[in-house]
Amino acid sequence: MTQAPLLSVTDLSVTAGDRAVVDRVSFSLQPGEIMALVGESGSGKTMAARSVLDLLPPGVRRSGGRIVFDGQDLSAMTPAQMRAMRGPGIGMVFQEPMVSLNPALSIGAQLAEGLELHRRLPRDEVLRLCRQMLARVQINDPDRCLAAFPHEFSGGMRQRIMLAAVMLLQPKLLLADEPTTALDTLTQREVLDLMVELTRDNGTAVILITHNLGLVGRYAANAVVMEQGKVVEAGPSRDILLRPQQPYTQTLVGALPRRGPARPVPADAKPIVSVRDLEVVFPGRKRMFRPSHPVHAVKGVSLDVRPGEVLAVVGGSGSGKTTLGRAILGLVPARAGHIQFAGTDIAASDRAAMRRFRLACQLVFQDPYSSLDPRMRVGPIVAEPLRHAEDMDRRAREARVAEVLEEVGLAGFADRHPHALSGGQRQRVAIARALVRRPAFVVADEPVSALDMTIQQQVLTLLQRLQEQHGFACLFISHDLAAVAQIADRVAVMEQGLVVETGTRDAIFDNPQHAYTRALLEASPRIEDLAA
Amino acid sequence: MRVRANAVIGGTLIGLLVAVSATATFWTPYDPLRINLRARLRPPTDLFWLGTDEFGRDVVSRLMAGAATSALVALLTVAAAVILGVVIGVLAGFVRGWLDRVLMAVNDTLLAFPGILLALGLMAVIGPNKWGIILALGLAYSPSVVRVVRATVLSVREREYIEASRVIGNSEVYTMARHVLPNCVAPIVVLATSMFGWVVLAESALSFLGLGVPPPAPTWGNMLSAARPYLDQAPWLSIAPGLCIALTLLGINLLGDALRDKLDPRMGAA
Amino acid sequence: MRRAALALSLIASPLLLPAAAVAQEPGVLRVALNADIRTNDPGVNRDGNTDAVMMHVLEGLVGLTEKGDVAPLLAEKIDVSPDGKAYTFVLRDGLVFHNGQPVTAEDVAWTWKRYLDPATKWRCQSEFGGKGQTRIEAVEVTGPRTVVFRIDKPTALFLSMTARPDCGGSAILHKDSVDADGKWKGPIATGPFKFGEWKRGQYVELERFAGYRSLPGPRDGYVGGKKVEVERVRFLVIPDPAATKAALLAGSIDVAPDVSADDLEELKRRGDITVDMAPTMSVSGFLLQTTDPLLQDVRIRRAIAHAIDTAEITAGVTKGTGTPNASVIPVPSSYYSAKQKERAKADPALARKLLAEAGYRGQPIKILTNKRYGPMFDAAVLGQAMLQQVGVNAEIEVLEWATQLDRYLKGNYQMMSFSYSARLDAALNFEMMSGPKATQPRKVWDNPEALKLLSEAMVSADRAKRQERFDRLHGMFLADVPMLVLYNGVDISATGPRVKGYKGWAAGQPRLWGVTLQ
Amino acid sequence: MLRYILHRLLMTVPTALLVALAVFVLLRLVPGDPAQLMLGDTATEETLAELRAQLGLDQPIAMQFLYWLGNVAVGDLGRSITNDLPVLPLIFDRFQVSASIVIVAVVLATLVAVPAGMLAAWRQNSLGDLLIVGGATMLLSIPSFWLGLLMLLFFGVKLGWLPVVGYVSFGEDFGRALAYVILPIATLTLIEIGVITRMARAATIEVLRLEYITHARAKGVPEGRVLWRHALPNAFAPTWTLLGLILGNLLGGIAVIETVFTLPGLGRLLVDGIFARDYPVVQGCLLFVAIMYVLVNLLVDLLYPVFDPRVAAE
Repeated sequence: MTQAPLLSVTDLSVTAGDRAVVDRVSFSLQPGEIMALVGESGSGKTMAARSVLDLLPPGVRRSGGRIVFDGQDLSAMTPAQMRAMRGPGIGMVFQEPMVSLNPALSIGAQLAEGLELHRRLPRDEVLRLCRQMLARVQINDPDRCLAAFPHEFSGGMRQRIMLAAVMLLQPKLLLADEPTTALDTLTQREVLDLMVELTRDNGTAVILITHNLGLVGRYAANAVVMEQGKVVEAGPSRDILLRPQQPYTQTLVGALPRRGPARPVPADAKPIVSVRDLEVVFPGRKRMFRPSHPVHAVKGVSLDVRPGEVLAVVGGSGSGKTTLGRAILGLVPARAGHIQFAGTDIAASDRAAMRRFRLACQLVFQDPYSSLDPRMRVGPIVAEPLRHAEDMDRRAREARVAEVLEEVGLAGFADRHPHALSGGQRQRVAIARALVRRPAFVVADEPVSALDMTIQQQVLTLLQRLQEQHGFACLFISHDLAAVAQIADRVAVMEQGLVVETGTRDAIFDNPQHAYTRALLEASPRIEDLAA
Repeated sequence: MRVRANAVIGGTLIGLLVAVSATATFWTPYDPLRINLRARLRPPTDLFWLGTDEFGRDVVSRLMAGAATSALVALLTVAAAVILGVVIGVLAGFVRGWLDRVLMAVNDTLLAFPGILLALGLMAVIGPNKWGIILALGLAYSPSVVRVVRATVLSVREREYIEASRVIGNSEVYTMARHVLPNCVAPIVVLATSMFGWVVLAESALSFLGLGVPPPAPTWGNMLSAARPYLDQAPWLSIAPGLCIALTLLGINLLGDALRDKLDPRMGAA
Repeated sequence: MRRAALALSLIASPLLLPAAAVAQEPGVLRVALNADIRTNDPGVNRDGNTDAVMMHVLEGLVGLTEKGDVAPLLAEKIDVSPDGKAYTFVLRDGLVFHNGQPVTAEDVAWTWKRYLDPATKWRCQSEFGGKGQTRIEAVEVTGPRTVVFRIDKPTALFLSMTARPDCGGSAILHKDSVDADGKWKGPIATGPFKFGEWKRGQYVELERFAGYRSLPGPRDGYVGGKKVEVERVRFLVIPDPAATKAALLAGSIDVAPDVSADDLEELKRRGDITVDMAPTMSVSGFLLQTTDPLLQDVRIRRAIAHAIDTAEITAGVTKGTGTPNASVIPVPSSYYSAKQKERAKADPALARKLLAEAGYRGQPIKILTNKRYGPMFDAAVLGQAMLQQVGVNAEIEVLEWATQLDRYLKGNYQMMSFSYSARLDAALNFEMMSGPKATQPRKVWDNPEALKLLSEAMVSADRAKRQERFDRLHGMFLADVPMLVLYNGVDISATGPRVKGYKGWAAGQPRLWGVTLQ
Repeated sequence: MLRYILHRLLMTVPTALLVALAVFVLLRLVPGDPAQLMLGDTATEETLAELRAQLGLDQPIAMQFLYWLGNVAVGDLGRSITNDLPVLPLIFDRFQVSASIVIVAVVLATLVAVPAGMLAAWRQNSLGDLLIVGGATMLLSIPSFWLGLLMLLFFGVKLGWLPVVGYVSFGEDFGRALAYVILPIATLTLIEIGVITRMARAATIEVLRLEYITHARAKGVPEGRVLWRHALPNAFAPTWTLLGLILGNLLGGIAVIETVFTLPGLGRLLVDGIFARDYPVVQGCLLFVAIMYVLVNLLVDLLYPVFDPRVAAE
């Protein structure tokens, strides 16, 4: 390593108000190297990376340290010099594909802008380069794409376009800030592979900012782990993942879901919930003078959930897994099919049976921020389902609420408002609310996907523990195969509204039959692979 | 920073308004209705701080009494508009379907309807007094409340905690009352705040056209309209109530901004 | 705030810059009009503004003098037959219409035939068609310049009726004023001005009529000398009084024929504005509903009369320009005798005594008024204060004008601040407010004896006999107190620095002949 | 597209009908009628009845409504009672006055307010932001008629720079017409600047927080271009909706401003019509205003995709 580093950051500090969000961080990067900047939310990884481009949000400023890029001291640059550096020197890809492209400008205008600004090429040369780059990122019809607007593309496509826009300028350094977090597993894989190819072709170095250790193992040679603004550990990714030295890194690695031993499930147990040929069709927006375009979300799905087991439904976005869960609970009307609960048919027409079923079922939502009424305190939120428990008096209810809060580790939080809680705590409240009536069946819809790694593990473990303790059956909907591996007894794989494969966890993971299942497993990064 | 400055200045101005209104209900320097033709159009002196009007009535006393009337009219109007708007907006947003369409058609009709005619018609039915104005302006402003409430209901009802309430087994009505309505409060409060300002303005504009709270009971609006002929001769007569309206509106606007910033922190200091 | 401070400093500044000349066209006299005219068809769909403009264009056989009496205008001579049923008019020689055609007896007959045809919708058709005072049975042409009007019964009011400005002065028109189908085209009349350009909602222009043959002598009401000194008159529609004043001060108009008494002081002070005041024949006061449960007691009505200080209220409302007058006969009238000057004394003690006698116990009395007409409103405010001082629980209810008028016509009020427009004869002044309430709820005074006296005054042509009836009527009126007359209006006109010779008069309407521009 | 427009236009029919019915009923509820007003204190029972018959007011109200509706259906809004002019041309005439003032004022206000709002948002919480927001809030807090009066007093009376009353149409004499409308336009512009600045600022703040702005900056786009090319189109979309609302409301007549400056606009026509109980005029005006309101908002919606391509006109 005698070569001069492309980027070296020394003692970088960033403050928001009087709070240090990045505290004397140092790292360096060789040309062409892919380095991962790892940390959970609030660790300061994004701020550290953005300081390099001097693109900190208002109110946040760099308070110390040196950043030398390509032999130049960035902290000494004038705004105009800095602008000249952005783009051709350092490019950046953002997390949220829905808002990182300007909705009001055509793709062509946004692609061409950087070239026009920095390279001053003739118009047709710019167009040629754009077309070429779009083809390179596997956009089918580059000409049409140039005239189109961002909203016409899916998230994965937008992220490719984004990548194209940045790579057009052939930067020496690419900052990729959680570029695939919002995408599903398969798309994530495609986009990242593309990014790696492109940067390798151009000799571009990459700082991959991520919270996903799996990605670190697969794509980055080196990694820097940050916690609360400080670097806690840095070095080759392999070492960090397989032999973490620092307690925090160890926790982080330890938080990765792991497949435990399979639980014995009586194969002949009578299912508690039985779904047959369920179909869900969304009518699509009705328009006058025009036929609507119905969306066929669930196409004849049959499933059995047995008492006390966790059945995971996995699939990419748009596979219909969430709709399936909602339809089983009767929140979304089914067009056809039957649902049996404890042996009796639940028809939407039989309101009494429907109600009995409702009272015995619960749902845990994905987004802990929108699933709790912001105006209610934790106690009342958790107590609310007991409104319908006619056999309990006030004291019994209070005792139950206290008990459940204790179970989820939130004893003493009853008087808080949701906004005073962290994401993990909120999800615990949501779990407490779901379990307070001691339901026989719980649908958990991506209950951990919005949480940080360590929190994910805590919540997952909690759910697992409670499930074992109370023995409720659970339909666990997730796109995260690692989490599924940890919690599920059986797995159903969904693709485009159909269940393509069902089986025990180990059967699915070790011996997948369907091509889609295999692709999913292949795309989902696991640390175990690194060790092998 | 700004939130606090807004809140402090706005709060002070509105606090002043409330204090003056409250004081005026039991004390004013002179009787605001007391006529003294020998002291017509006196310029401000230490006896009459802001001079006297065309009937020799003390302007300070009338401004104070006017503050009380204006504030009361504005408050009741906002209350009327909010109550009406919330009932209709929640109904339209939650029930949807044909009822929504009918209600929105009526709502659009009201939106396209000039407040003046509404005021005139209602005053003819109710009688020319402040209740007529309150009802007319309340009716004129309720459509905007309906729109905000309906939009909020439509957005709140898509949140997951509404679904959670259904999963729990709560009825639709209960869900609406317990979870939807309370979450509409913030935008309604913000709207109601700015509406208070609009009503003060609308009442004075109506007075200006001769349809506001009928004199001799003073409001800032009818004082301003009565002062028009003396704009040149007795400028204090139009400047004082005009300034009162402007300051009240400023206070309301600042307070509204502070409130909005508090409820929607993205707008405020980062 | 900043803005207000700026304005404050400006207004307080003693340095008043002279108004710059804004588009002052030479030879054009600009006059404010508070609303557009309705039509230019004489006496059809008109209002005060319409009359104000049209009386510059129109002339009838007779017209009004400065004092409200009748005098010949197009007629040279008028003979009345002894039975009072035939009026012979002889036209002046050499009169021409605006189109240059001579005025003949045939034109008079044609004009009147048109007026009397109900299809014309002439406002005064019913007055001469039998429903009113009299009926015209024939209009006969007896010579090139001689016309005889035959009416069914004698009346003292025939000539004054024909002179009424709201009847368009019964102006004589040329046949070409209408098209072949009898549809109105525009006035071809004989007045000193021709009707010019009319921009609806903006302005009406009149042009000097070069062929006009003026009567000799000085200006006298709508008769007398009418010498036009300007090329054109432009009536600008400015609905707002404050704007009118501003326009006058800024030099955007030359004549404001009707300014508020409030502005008097300010306008006088300026020096470049000429202010003229003329008492008018309108009658303002409080109407008291004699059928109201409370006010039907004459003692309460008298108490009100004694509680209200007519002189002070007049001074307050007219800002010292008006004359207090408790009679329905206006001060400028030739029938305004010494007897008519009598009025109830302001005597709060007496008022209290009368109230006590009547057993008044603080029941509210509502005074209806409006904001459209400032003086009515001011009178109500002042009246309320005076009534409260003697212990009457008086309240004010401000109505929109149309609503108040509706209440007046239905007799639905306790007390109302009201104003009657000018009437052309003293008898008509009494007639406007007297009558049976059962059939005509708008009437204020329902006293059979008074009605009898009045009908005698309507027919008689004997001046002394009429005066005696009027004086007796006034006495009864003061005793009954169906209305508390306060004052007669004052027409205050203001003219800019360019204008010379403008003069207001009892009719309260502008006259723009004899006015010069510098 | 055409179908969408047709659909929207068809949707206005029930609203217009409802407005018409409401106006009709309300007007007849208000005491006083045009016959009384025209005759005033000289009215007698006979003359009143005669005039009412002439005006068709002696018919039952339902008949009057149906008759009027029938005429409206064939494009005849009747004739004004006060000056016997056909209502439709009268409305168009007056509307031109209101529209020319309102549109110019709104355009001017937008030209000033949008850059000001964006500038304030760009340097949020700076002194400039404070001044701009403070100024806008103050403008927002001033009653329009009061501002109008003060302007009238200052520029018209004290300085004598501009005529205080009257109106000349632009077709007639451009220069003079301009002199007459400067003050009302200035008043209206100042008032609207307050509203639009605040809206533009809020919208820009929203937009500037989004990642595509950071993306643009990360490409090395200069700040001016970031604001002009990247933020403006997005920030203008909500402002555009607001403009539609303002325009829709104002076109209904700026009665108060028209009263202060004595402009023969639609608002004054309506107010005068109401006071004079000129039924055909009031009914016509309101119908016109309701339709205008819908049309303006339709136009705004149709043009919306220009600023926000996500909302393609369907």
